[in-house]
Amino acid sequence: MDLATIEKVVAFVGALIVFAFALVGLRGEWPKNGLDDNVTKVLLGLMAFGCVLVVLACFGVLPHGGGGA
Amino acid sequence: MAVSVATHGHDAHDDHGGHDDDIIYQETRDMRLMGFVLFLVSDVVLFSSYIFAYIYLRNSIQPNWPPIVDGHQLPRLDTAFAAFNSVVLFGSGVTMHYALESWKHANKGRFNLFMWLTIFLGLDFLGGQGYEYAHAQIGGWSGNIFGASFFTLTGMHGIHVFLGVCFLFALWLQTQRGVYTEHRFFGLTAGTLYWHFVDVIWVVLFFLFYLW
Amino acid sequence: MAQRVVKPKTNLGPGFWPVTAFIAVLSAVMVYLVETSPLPIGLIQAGAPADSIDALFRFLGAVAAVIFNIVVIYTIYFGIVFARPKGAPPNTIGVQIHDAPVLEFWWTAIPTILVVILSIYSVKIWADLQNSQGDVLTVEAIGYQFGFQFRYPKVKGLVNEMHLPLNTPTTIHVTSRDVIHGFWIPELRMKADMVPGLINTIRVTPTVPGTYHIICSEFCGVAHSAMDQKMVIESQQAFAKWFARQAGGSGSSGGGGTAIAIDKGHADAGQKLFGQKCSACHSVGPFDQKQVGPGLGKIFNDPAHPKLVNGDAPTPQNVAKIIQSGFQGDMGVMPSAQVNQLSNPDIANLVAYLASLSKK
Amino acid sequence: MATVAPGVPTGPYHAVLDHIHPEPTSFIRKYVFSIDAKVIGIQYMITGGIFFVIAGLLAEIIRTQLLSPHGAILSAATYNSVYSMHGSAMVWFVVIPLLTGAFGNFVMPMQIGARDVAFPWLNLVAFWIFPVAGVILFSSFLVGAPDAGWTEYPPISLQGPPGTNLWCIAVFLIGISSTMTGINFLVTIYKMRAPGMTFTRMPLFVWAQFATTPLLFIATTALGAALAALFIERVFGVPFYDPKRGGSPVLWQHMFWFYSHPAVYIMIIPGFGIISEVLPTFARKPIFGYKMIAFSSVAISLLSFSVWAHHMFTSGMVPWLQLPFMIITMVIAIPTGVKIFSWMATLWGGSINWKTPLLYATGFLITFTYGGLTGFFLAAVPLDYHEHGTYFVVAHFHYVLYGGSIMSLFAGIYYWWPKMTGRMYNEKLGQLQFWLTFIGFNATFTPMHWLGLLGMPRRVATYDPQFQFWNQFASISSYVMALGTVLFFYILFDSIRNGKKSGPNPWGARTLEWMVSSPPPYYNFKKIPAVLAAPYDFGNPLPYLGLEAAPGATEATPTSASHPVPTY
Repeated sequence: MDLATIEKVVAFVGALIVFAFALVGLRGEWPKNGLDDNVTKVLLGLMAFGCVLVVLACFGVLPHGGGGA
Repeated sequence: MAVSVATHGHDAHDDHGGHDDDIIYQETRDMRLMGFVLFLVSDVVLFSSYIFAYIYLRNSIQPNWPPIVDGHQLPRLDTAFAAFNSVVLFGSGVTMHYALESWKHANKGRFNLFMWLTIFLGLDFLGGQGYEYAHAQIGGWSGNIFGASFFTLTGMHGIHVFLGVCFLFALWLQTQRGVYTEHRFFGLTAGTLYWHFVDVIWVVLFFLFYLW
Repeated sequence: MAQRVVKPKTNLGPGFWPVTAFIAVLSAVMVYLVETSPLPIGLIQAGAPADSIDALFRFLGAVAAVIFNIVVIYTIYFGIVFARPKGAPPNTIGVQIHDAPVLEFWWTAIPTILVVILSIYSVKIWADLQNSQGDVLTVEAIGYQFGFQFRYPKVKGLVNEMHLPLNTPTTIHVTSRDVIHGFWIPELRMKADMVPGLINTIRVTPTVPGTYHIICSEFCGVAHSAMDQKMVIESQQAFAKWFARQAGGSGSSGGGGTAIAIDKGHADAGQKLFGQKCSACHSVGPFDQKQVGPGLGKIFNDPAHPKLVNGDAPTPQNVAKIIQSGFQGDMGVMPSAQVNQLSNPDIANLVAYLASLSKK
Repeated sequence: MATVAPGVPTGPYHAVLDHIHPEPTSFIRKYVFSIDAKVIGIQYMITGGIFFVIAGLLAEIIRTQLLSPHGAILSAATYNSVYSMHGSAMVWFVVIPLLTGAFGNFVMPMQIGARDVAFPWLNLVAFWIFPVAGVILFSSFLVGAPDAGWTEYPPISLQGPPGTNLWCIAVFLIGISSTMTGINFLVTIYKMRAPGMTFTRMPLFVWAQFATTPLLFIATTALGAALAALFIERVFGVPFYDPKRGGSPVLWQHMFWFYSHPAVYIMIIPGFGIISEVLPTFARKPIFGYKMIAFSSVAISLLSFSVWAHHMFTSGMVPWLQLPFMIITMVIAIPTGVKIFSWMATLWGGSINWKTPLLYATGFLITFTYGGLTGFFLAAVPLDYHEHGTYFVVAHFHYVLYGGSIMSLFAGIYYWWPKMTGRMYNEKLGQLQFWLTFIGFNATFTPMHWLGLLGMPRRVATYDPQFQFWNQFASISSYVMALGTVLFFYILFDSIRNGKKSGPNPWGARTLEWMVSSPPPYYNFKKIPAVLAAPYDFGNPLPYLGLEAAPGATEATPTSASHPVPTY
């Protein structure tokens, strides 16, 4: 197993954990309505989206064509 | 003349000093919060400008990306490592969120744990960026437009992360010195928002430089 | 409140209708003058886009004149009629009216309609320009500090002047070698920025023969104001002749004319010319007293710099050559005599002046 | 616990005075590093005034140079620096700080019934960046001032003299200052209005400042990014704009105009606000179409973000993209036109008191209409092909920036001068000054329209001799304008020395700043008033409750026992 694979495995597992906790945090935040709470909702949501991107990267869905030329 | 003046509930509070103080705190906190969010908005514009520049420069030399410099095709950046490093940063965002939640629930032990986890993950991310900078074979900062965009944007983000780590550390020191209470912790709110903002900027940069 | 209550005037004032009539008549006269003017902006139309652009100018001019008359004349009229009469108490108030929805609706709706009409008309003319015929002749124009050069099909190298044949739809691709320049022929009403690394295109069809100017309209450096070059629109026969000469000859430089009579130069005339044409970039001190270019005060006998910037020996002939053909090198860029509008006797005078400086 | 009079709500700035910062006593804390928005506003005014004089002198040098087609006094290189500095200084160091920093700070908090802005310390920092940046800007003359115009298009600005770096730093700093001011004002207006002052009861100057704030903290940041990239490219050789190394010069133009077109509205919307205050006061009738004027400011502000590329019709972009930019630019004329008609209608039926501020306001109305109409000629893409980069453009933007912004500044200074100093100015001299400025201005800039149409490009040190007559005409007229400006400073000087006391409300105006003494006391209001209506109903009782001993406010109604609180 080369370094890149290890990195991908760690990233994948980490992304799932972070995604889960981000969603739990988001659910806790959802009923609140202050300005800071609303901004946090948006930012936590985007962070969860970032985890999705990481998962996609781990499976090589993105970038298309596997990089390089 | 019709006098239309709204009357409101909280007008029976002129007896105990503490109550008045609370209202003053609440109003100033709301103003500071709004000001801070507007500051974040203007920072978003700062990043957006450079992101626009990156997309513009990239489109100007389509379809070769990364560009060909002196007849030599530049390699793509290391996506696997970046994915790992991204998870580190996103993770720190989540721990920061839980740190603030712990503070709101007056759980000091958990607050300290999550705070230090956040600072540690932030530093880890910065170390990873250093590693990335040392290994990115894209001609350095001033070599070509790819290097220029990459190092400028991620460098600016890195400075934000570094300032964020300092910010969080200062906040932690303040909590140890008892600056914040269970009900008054605007600094922690601001720090959390700032740290989330830094993370979310990275979502965009990660996509632009590694996944596009 | 007040000791003497002056009732506010609520009508339109005594002269409202006469003033309105005056506005109408004045506007009608102005619209008539603008619309019937053959050359509304006072420049001749030397080719195709000019007439449609002038048509747009007339239309906008007419609309603008009407709006301007209405705003200015009514403002002045209201100002005079509703001025507080002398002796009225200072707290006399005006009509307490906040708005008039019908009026506001109309003065929002009418400008909206006007904007729509103007947009449609502008888009139509814009589309005409985009779809206008070109490509019968394709010329490439290249800006540099400080002049224009041109590449014609089938002509080797670059030529230093632009000739266009009559009634020939022509596409001009413009670009630049160094910084951003502008390519503007006012008589054709056409302009494009010459951006390095980018090719912009304009299409024209010249119809009136003559000599016109190509003017740089984007700031490009110290001699930007001198970047003004002649261009010629001529009959197709004359153009064919000129073109054959370019295609046959070396094509590179427009010079090759008569030799410069160096010994006939006058230092006094040269000094005057130097002040007008050269002193923006050159001092009359020693070489090192550099402004944009080197100092020229000791050009013929400077022990520290025994050679000219291009490596030639400092003879009057060689100096004249640099003035004539310009210079481009690590010292910077100097425009040619053609760009600087220097005739051969001018060059001789300049050389004589420089020689007189070096003798001091 | 401090005592709170009945009927006056509490809150941080609504609290009684000793609850917050006590009035400073030392000179330094009172007048130099003050956190009082009024002092900061006057500091902005003085600093901006100094820069106005310098930049104005540069303008006179430009006009003197153009007396002769060969350039009368300067070499081309120096001339290029002079006009570049004139433009940069006037835009960033005169008009923007004066309209936002000076009037915004002095007038706006009082008009919303607040004691200060939301973040007084931020305000202090924002102000002190301004003179520092100004000194940096002008010190570039020592090392070779920037020479590529205020727009500094690369690649020519990449080759520019070392002073261009200082220019980047200076403009970057003033951008930071603007951003701070924008955030500060937005929070102030949103959160600190007096009880009962709903959005539709705000004075129109406040509306104008409100509409300007997003431009200040959003657009300015984009300029900062562009400037930082230019600086990095010049100093570290990092390629962004240099086409030889893969960069794009047009990228700078996009980033620059994404700021600088909204900046045009930063420079005019507060001016609209001033005009909307002056007109009802001197016509002694309500502003006509309050809501339309207020909302059109916001509409202009939002639309201005999507028109930047109309400065770039000739610089090479996808052709079809020109159309949306042209059409949106023309659409901006609609809210602007609505404003102009509303101002005209405000004069109708008034009891007009022809004082200098009103003269300037009507002068503004005329010249700004003219400048707006020539804007149409530039917005229409085909015509822009002819006019871009010529003296027509120079004439157009001086009509909107001098005829618009500076005229409104003059109007505002004359209008609020008694409030700032407590003294009246010499009315006769003021009117003379208006006519000198108005006539000199029009005679200077009208000929430039013809010059541009006939083929005179801008930014030239020498020009075709056929244009000499109108250039000389413009130059000599500009001296008349300069004479007017000298007279203006004499008037202010004379007023401070000999002016008679003005009292709190010499114009009989009705907005809140006139309800306190002149000059206003520290923290403006002893009690925060409650607001019952929009301020422009002349002849009605003043719509304020709880004003303590409102000086000169003969129409004030007694304090109500009810307890008004903000509705935000």
